[in-house]
Amino acid sequence: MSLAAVEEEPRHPEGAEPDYIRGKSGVMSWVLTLDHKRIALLYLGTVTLTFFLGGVFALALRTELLVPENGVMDAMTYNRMFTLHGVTMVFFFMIPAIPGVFGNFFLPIMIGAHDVAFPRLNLASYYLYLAAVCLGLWGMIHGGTDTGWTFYTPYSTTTTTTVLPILAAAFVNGFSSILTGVNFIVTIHTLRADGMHWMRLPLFIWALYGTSVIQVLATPVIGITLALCAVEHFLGTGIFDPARGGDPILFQHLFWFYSHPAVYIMVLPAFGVASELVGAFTRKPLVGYRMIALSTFGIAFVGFLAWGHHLFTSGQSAVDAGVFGFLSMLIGVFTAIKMFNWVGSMYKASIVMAAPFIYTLGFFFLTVFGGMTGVALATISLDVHWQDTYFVVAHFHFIMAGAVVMMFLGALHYWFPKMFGKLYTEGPAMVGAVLVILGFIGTFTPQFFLGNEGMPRRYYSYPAHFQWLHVTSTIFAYILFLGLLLVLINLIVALANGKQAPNNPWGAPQYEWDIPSPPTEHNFPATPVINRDPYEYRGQEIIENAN
Amino acid sequence: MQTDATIDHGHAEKPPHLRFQFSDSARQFHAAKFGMWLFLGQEVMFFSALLCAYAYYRNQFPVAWSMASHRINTTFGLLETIDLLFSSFTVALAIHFVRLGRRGITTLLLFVTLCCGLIFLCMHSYEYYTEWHEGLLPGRFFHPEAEWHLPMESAMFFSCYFFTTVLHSIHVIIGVGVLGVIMIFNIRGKYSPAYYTHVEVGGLYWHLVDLIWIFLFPLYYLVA
Amino acid sequence: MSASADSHANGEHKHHGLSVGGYTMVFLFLIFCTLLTWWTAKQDLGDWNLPVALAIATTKSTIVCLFFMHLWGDTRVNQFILILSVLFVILMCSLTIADVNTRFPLTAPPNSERFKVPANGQLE
Amino acid sequence: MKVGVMILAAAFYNEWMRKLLNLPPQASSIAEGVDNLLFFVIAVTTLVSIGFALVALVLWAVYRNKGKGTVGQVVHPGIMFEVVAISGPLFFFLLWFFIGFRQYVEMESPPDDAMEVYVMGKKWMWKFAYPDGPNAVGTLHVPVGRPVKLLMTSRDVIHSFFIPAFRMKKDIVPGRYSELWFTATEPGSYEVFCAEYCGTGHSMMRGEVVAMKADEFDQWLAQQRNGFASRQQDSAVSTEEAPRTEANMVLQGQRLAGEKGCFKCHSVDGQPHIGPTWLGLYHRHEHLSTGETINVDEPYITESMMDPTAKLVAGYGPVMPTYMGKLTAPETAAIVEFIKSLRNPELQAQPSEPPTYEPSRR
Repeated sequence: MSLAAVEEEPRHPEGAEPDYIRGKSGVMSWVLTLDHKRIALLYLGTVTLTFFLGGVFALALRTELLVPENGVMDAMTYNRMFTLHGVTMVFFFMIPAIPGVFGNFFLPIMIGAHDVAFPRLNLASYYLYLAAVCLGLWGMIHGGTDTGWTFYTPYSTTTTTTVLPILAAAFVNGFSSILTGVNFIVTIHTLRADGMHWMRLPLFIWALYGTSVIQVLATPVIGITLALCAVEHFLGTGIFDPARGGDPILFQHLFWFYSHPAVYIMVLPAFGVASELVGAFTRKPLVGYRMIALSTFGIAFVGFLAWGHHLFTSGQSAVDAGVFGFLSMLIGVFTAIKMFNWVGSMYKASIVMAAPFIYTLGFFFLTVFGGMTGVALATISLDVHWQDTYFVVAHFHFIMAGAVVMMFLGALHYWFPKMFGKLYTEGPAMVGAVLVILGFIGTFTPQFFLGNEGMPRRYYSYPAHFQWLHVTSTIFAYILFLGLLLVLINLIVALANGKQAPNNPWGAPQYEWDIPSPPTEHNFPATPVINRDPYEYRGQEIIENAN
Repeated sequence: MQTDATIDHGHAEKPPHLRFQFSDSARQFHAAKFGMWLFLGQEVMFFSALLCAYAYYRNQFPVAWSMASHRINTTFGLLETIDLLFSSFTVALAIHFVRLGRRGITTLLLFVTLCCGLIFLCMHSYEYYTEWHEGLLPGRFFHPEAEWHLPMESAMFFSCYFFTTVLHSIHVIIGVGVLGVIMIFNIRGKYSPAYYTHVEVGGLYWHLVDLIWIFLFPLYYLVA
Repeated sequence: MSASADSHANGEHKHHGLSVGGYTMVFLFLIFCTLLTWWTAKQDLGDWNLPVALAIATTKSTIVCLFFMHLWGDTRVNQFILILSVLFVILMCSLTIADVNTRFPLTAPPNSERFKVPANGQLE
Repeated sequence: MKVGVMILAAAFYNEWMRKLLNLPPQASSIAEGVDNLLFFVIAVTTLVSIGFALVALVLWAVYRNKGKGTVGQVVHPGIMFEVVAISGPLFFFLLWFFIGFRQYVEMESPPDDAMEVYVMGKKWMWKFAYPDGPNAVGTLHVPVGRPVKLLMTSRDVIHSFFIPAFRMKKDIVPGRYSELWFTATEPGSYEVFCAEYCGTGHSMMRGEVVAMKADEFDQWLAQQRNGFASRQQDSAVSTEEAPRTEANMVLQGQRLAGEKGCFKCHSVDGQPHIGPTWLGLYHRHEHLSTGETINVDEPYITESMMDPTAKLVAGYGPVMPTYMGKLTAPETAAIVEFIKSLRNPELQAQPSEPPTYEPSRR
């Protein structure tokens, strides 16, 4: 991968392999494709759809909460709506979003491979994911369920709503997630190009690695738990039913054994993208590469041991609460290491301002505040007050939704030229980014105050003294939605009319910018050799973006 | 990316089973095996939720656990264990012989393994059948004989028992299917000492099925 | 496991298998262990029944992993996966049980070991 | 020492911070301590996150890209940078953990002399019962200055009893008991929410805690006790689930069973007599003479009193006379309750039954 070689030879001679989009045509070439890049685009389409769907649910919820009682829907509809919002966003958007789209697209390219290790398995995981989405949609059309995305027993085993398809959807989605994880880990281990040592892996790859480990080891637990829940529903096995000797608390343990690490399944890829963006836009090597990489595994490991902090108010003993509370604190430290290194990387940098970097700045704020309120929530005595209030809602929207959405959009803008070979228009993209960030902060900051005051989550109606904060939150939710629409329109316009992108429009140092935009079907004409570190700046010309 | 033909190794004499993304067979073999190990790690976690439920309730209701365990057939459990161990043994030998390129004996060993799997399934079905007659199926089918004086919590035991063993049996069925396909491939001469990835990986999966049963046997059949 | 994988460059796999006799010995040992666990279960060892049964099961499974599954001499990472997943199983079970066992006694289910049956049974 | 100084300083700003952060009044003994920690945690959180954002913005403004081809300077921060990045957060997080843990231990340790109130959550209401009689729906009266311990259980699904002004919350699990204690410090009326999602009426599952001065409370309680007998007929306050009434019904059932001659044929000690023993009868699986198996539940017990030969338990003759017309409905119910109370401890205990419970003394 020496630069000299790149500039001397024409990289893309006439008659060479065509790019992956134009290489083949026809519907079948897409639905049965084994090309990781095309699978990534399939994911992108589906994920955008589910994001939109979850967003519509969210807006409906916010609209209902404008008034204390009896707004636009009844209580049952509201309860179904927040369940579907949660299920859609968590299982169908946030978990597959970044690994499914950008992981699939860039993981092989970044390590110098022609594809993932098991391309057919990769397609299978996409179809499992699609099947899960379809099952979920089918369940929603048949009334949806009202259990909350946490499916707490015994409510979920006694509800009369159609909970089974939704449980099945989460179960199937779990398999998609596991197979993707297996595929990624094997790819990273076995398909790294010559010269790609472990300490040359881009940080995005490290993040995906950590994510995949969690996916493989935690997801089966939720699979079996939800299966038990479903079996209980129609056989009455009673494992979680106190009337038959079971214990609902066991469900919570098993559920959070997955769902707490699942938070890191969602945010670790976002952290990985943040590292890439900081690396590209500061135009200097990242500070603390090793620390960022290692802290990923700190988060992944300790993340497994902190699930009990979701059960502080369930009657947990002080002993167990102490253990879980203590372990929860350590995760915050690992996240803090990353944060210090990212912001530290901006020192004496030469920062290029573009939409992706605006998202990164938003991500910094949301992650620090969201993460530290997480530590606050893990402080046991404070959790007693905040548990199950809007404070929790606001916290996890900041850290989970905030980090993922910021970095999903950041990554989409950043890699857009590479993925589609088109340049987007920077002006509207920046306006969109600012709107999204402000909308996001504005939507959820009032919810912290609501939680302080004691407003419980999942409330359809509420005492009137909470109203002004709800109204504020709703107004900003609409601004957020407008921002997202602007982003969407801008990218669609770019897709249709964007200028042809050069290979490296950002002048970024990472490996993936060396190959043509869009890449050819097999990424590289031959297996490449890597001879430099991932963020080693080589003095590329910045080719100015359009406008 | 640098395009350097000298490091473009292995493409000249590329064997037919080698996929384009791999540079050599060894690495491809390794990837398949590694992937299977990851999948097995996943399987261990899959069963762990049930194990956790088991431990959770056994810890709370030791008496019910012991009484309920006496109602399932230990002799059958023992025979099933030996059956599965033997099938593991034959699979291990099958891999041994496929490495030596002895197709006939490999097929035979795979066939014996398949039979063991089927015998296991038959024995287990018979167990379920008797338990069904005794009213020991969990949930709403749980109607044990009154004179057994089974505590109500023993329902938890049978819930755990059925869920775990049914899940295990599903794995056996999948394993039988996988080994069956591999056996047919082997008869058709797909494998050679140079390429036997499927046999190795399928064998790993089958061993895991055995591995899980090694724990289920004392945990469910031999509660003192 | 290195990226260059140069140790495997010639397409040669390292075989870690035993001989037929070795496999047979392993199999016979496993059968012996099975009968042993069956026999010990019939003895009254008090609280030791479960640990003994688990110890034998662990021995058996370790042997299956090492020899039948060729983990002996396999790559570190394959060994690591198994150890990691078993570690998480242990952590999951122990922390969960630690929770129920340290709770306020009345949070235990009424028939369980920990639920204290009151002396007078009245709500005074 | 440092903690002490910190708490002192925070106390000075207590009211101001509470208003700023939109917290409800501090009406319990632990609320102020919790709030002080909360202010500390939130203040640090806010300062740090805004600090990070500002530093990032300033760095961006200072180190903007100055034109094509310019690159940043390679900076290798010393080991001190990483040490600070690790130990700084760790210090604060552990400090919070230890303070929070100590407060939690306090929250989990009710004093021995706490007054006990039984709380039952069900879809979608709160029921409160005092040990010696009175009970109420939706409103919990407590004395100011005396510790109160709530013993709580649920009838159906998980609920969570949440009093924001007391900074207190505890999940209520069906089939289990949970306890929560507090000492109210300010007279007044405070909101109670159900904080664990429990269905359509979740958001309406609210209640109120009325904290009264101790002497007023004693007066109120005495009044309630006097009025208790008459209030039992009051249909507005359903007493069916109240523990005390239950106990009464059991006693009533025992008396009736003696009067009506049930014990001539049915034992309560497990010995089979002319009829099946009542010990552990409820929810036993009985084999009928027809060969079927039946789960002995309320309908079956009632039916067996009214039409004894309809479903005979195998091994017993059709000798029992019908009690149709000889028992009133409440009497039948009382006897059923008595039979239900004769549960073998080995056998099932319905989770939602009122507590057979002894206050735990620690």
